[in-house]
Amino acid sequence: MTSDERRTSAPEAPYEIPAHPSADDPRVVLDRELGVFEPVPPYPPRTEREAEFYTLRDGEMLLNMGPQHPSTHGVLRVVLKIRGEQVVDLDPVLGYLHRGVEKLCENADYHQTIAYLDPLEYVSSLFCEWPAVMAFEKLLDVRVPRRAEYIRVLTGELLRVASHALFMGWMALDLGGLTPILWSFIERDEIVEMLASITGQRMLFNYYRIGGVNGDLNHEFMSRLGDWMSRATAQHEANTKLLNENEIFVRRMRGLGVMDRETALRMCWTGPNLRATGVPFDLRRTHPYSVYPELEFDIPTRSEGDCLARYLIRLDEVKQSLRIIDQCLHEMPDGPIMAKLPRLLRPRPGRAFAAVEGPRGEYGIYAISDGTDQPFRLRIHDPSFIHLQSVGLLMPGNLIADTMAVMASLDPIMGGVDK
Amino acid sequence: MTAVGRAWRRVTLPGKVVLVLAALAVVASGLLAAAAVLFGPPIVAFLEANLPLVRFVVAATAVLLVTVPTAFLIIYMEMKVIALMNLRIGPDRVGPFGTALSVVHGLKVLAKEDFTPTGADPVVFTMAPVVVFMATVMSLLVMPFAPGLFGQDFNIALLYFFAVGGFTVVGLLMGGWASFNKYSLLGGLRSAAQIVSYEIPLVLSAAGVVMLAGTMSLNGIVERQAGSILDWYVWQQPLAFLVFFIAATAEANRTPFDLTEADSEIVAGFATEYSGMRFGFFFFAEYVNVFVVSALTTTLFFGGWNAPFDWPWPVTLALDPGSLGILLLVGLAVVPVVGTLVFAAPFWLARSDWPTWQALLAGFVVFNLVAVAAVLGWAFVSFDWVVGLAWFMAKTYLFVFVFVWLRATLPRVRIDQLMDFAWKWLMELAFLNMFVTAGALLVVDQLRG
Amino acid sequence: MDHQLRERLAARLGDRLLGPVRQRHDETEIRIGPGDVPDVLRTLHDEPEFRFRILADLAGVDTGTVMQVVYHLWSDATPDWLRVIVDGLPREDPRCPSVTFLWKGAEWMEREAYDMFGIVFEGNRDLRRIYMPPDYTSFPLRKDFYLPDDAARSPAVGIRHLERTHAPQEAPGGVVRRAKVV
Amino acid sequence: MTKPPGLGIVEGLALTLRRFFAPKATIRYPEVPADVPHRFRGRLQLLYDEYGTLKCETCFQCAQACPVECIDMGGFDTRGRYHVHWGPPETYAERREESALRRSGRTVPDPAYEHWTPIDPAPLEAILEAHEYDPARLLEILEATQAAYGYLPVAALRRISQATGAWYAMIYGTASYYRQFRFAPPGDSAGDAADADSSGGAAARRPSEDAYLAALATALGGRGVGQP
Repeated sequence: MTSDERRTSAPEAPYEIPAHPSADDPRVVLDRELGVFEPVPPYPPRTEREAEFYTLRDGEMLLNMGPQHPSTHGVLRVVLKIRGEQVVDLDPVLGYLHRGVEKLCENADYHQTIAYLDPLEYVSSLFCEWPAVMAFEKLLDVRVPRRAEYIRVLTGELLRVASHALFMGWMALDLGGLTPILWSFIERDEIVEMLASITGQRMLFNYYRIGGVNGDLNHEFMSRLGDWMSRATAQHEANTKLLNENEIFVRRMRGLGVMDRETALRMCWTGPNLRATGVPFDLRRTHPYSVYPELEFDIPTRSEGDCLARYLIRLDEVKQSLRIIDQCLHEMPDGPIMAKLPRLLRPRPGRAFAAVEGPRGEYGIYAISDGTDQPFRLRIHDPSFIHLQSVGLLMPGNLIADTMAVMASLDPIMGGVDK
Repeated sequence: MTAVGRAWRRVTLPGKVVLVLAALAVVASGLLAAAAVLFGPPIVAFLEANLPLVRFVVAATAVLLVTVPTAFLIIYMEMKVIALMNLRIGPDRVGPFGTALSVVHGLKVLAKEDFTPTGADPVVFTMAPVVVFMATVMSLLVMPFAPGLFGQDFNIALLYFFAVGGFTVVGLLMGGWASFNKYSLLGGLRSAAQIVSYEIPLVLSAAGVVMLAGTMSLNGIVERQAGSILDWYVWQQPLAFLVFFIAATAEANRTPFDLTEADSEIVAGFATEYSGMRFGFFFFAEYVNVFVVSALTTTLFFGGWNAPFDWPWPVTLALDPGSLGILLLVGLAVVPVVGTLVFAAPFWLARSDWPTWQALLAGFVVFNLVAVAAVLGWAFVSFDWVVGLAWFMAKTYLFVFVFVWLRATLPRVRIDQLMDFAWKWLMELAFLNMFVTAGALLVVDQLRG
Repeated sequence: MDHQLRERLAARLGDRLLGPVRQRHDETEIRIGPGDVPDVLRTLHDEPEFRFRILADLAGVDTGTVMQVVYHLWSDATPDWLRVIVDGLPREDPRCPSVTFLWKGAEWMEREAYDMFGIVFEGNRDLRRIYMPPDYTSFPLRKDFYLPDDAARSPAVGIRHLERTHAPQEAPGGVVRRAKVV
Repeated sequence: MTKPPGLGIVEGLALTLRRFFAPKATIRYPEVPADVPHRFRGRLQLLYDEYGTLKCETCFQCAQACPVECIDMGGFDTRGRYHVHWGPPETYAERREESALRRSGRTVPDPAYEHWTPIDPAPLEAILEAHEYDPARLLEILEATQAAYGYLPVAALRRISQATGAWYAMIYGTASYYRQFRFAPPGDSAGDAADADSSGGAAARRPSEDAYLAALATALGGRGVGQP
């Protein structure tokens, strides 16, 4: 009986689930006497690194942190090898949020793809749409109207402010501070409501279109934006004053998880994390896209490379983003917001890569077209994935509590890590 | 089937229970009355002969009973204050301004499943919350709430306080060990290290106060601070107060020293595997501990039940209800009716759209409020312990507020910084304070001759 | 388009390039064989005329006929992205040298490419599955792994088709989408 | 210029104390309606026309486009013969009761599978092979299938959808659009598209209904519903 016959003729026997999976499943290691779950994998180690990690020396123990842990920023599981309170080594285990977006995008047409990319980076979802539409525009040889570019920059920078505000709150929450996260959410909520008045959604905007944006600026958005701009700087500084000079906070963050410039480049870091080590790499300047060459802003850098630098540099970036928003509002040209495009997009066969500078680093999309209306391959490059990898490098020798601080300072979003 | 039987069958199950209980209560009270009549004099004689025992039993019961509303109040306060500082509203649905929310939380905890994880040591696992709770409650026993209102007055009350308070760490360690969970173990060990470290500066900073007062009885310490606000020990021992307050924060496992249950690091520390009422005990103990620590701070440094200025008490109102005789009964019958009518009149006149019963209801409510306020005011000026209790509670809840405020503001310290701080700073400061105090006392004694 | 870069690449790498250097928009594309990966990338990374210090992306590609590994590099010496395509890995046994000796951060990206395409990166110290469970046997982003995306296509309604169809040999041969790209 | 130690903490405390009295950001939702932007499109609703009938034609366009496959829709086709369904039924079925059965170790009855009569797959496989499983040649495949079986069995349609990768709803739509296709054996008058509405009675019933009626008849002791 071939598999094809089976599909058309008769149903198979139902899938059998053992009565007591925890006891009988060979994948779960049970100490019979105690009934303990051990995080050690039940199969022989596949690589040398795995064998080394799961071999315990004297005085060491494995601590399974996640996937349901209050401060792993989603469903991340980190196996910590600890000696007392000290972390000897760690092994992040991913895949709890893996949805196979790349495969889904290969089965969706070019417009639908954007909706799939949104929930990858649920904190700053416009930055996942942006490289995708840029890559598709390259495939289609489309010129985006200038007004649309300005709107993209405006919304993108707004969302960058929101994302950094939320980062502050998370950072504090992972260090045990309860208040900043709520203040951050208030700040983010204002921005998100503002964006909802032009995009129609609060979280997964699905706003950028191939060749432009979905909707034009409207009165509601402008009034909300003006209202917010008038007090954004003061509000932001008031919020940051709670932690910036707090001795407990600063003493915990300074000198923790130090990354030097050369290693950061070798770890493929980008974004604020790389700039905190002293490399002024910002795609908005180093590989200019959209209308950023016409705008005036600085690239803040810091040389320490520790968690405090990674925290403070984001605060500096917020100020630069506010500058950019101001300029966008003043220089916003009139005109169309969408290029003229057919409904059904069939780009010529070819390849395109586009990357933008998001709040966490470089978001890249590599798209291959085979001439049909669906992308043949869509590769998503997410900075959270890259940065999370370095936790294993930064952590050894520090304490358990520092795991949270280091991980929060790298600012990973699990939706992006797990794709 | 008799009429009684038919009636009985119609009653619902709760109704049957109430009826049975009511009958039992009648029978029991009759038996008690009979016993009092028959054996009254010997029982009274026995109780009189063992008055300290009676006092202890009553005090212990009272303290146990008092912890529950205290914990509820502090939990509500924590929810509300942190919410307000977070720019939220906080609890506002259950009860007026959400005040009943913590009670509902308590009921929820009671109703939850109470399980023991596989691999845990059931006996130790069950005992741990009891030990923690009892240690906290027992330390309340020596607290002087007001003049004459305390459980026991030892001459070594402060020592007893620290000794019993130190039991907490045993309970936390038991819970951490018996839970059979790595997070719990880490939490238990952290609590052991932390509490043992911070006990030392705590005791050493209190030593200065003991030297000044010359007694370890908490009542005695409070009485030495009688007078005005300038007589409180905080002015003579500011450093000791600072050290004491910081160490007490750590002792009560409060932010920024709440490492034992650091939720962003080790999930919930020793309480990870606890649920239901066992968790509830831990929770109660934590909040009662906050109260205890605040109360001790008040007692040692802020004059306990002493008023901050020279309060003209006791003010004796020449009011003896007994002298009214039968008029008292008449007054009790008449005053509520008259009061309700008097207070209802303005509503009835001003609000012509209200029906009369509504105005009467409003009048009744207002009358009750006024009556309660009047009785409390009378008690306040007539009994010195009511005044003392009011001042004591005001000061204590001020410190509770400070604890909550700290929690809303500060992030958590790291375990090595915590230890550094205890051993490298607080200990030295406490010793310094002790030596300076001792030296100053010697000098003063010399000067006085 | 940086024409100068094209000349420099052609001059320096010469015979190791498979085909000409292509350019479109702000991208320059070269193709090399799997054997030349360490050499070429080390040249691009180290030599002062290239200075491609930043690895912007590492992707696996299944064209339906061959496997490819695609690197995107950034340098301050050129305004272009450089795309290095390692072409012609056989679909049965794709193997490619690892670049973790240059960019340690490529480790997880290579793990991902292994997980999704089965491309074995020789020299990667930790080449495990990263997203899929360790007992998973197929490679989801390959073109012969088809997506059971609708009920009508499911083998038997009511049975967990997701667990039955993931093995690539079970997929019907007709649905492999082959690339018209080269 | 460094600040004295502890001043940062004091500043933070002052800030929280000020915010303690500041106006609050919470919206008391059920009492105070949320301020929803004019363009907000987070609301799903089906539209009705001016006569009050549902505008939805069960065309499955929305279900096809739904990226997270949350739209699950089913209904009878315009002639009221076949139940057309879109959505991951295995997922939903599992959520309903089958998983409970599986967990308890009992066999799972599979009513979803009884919707169509089994066919001999060999001729269909030959047809699909001859047409290279190409969804673009769907019409030819359908014609050949009709020639082989005499009509278009549902099992064949499902198999075509599965093998070619074309959506079932699309195949069904194609087949129902062209007049030459029939969905029931030639003898069955219900399958004839021309007089579908005039036919009725037992012949119009689906096979599963027949089975049900037969079972019912047995249960009633020989006298079934609709049978003399």
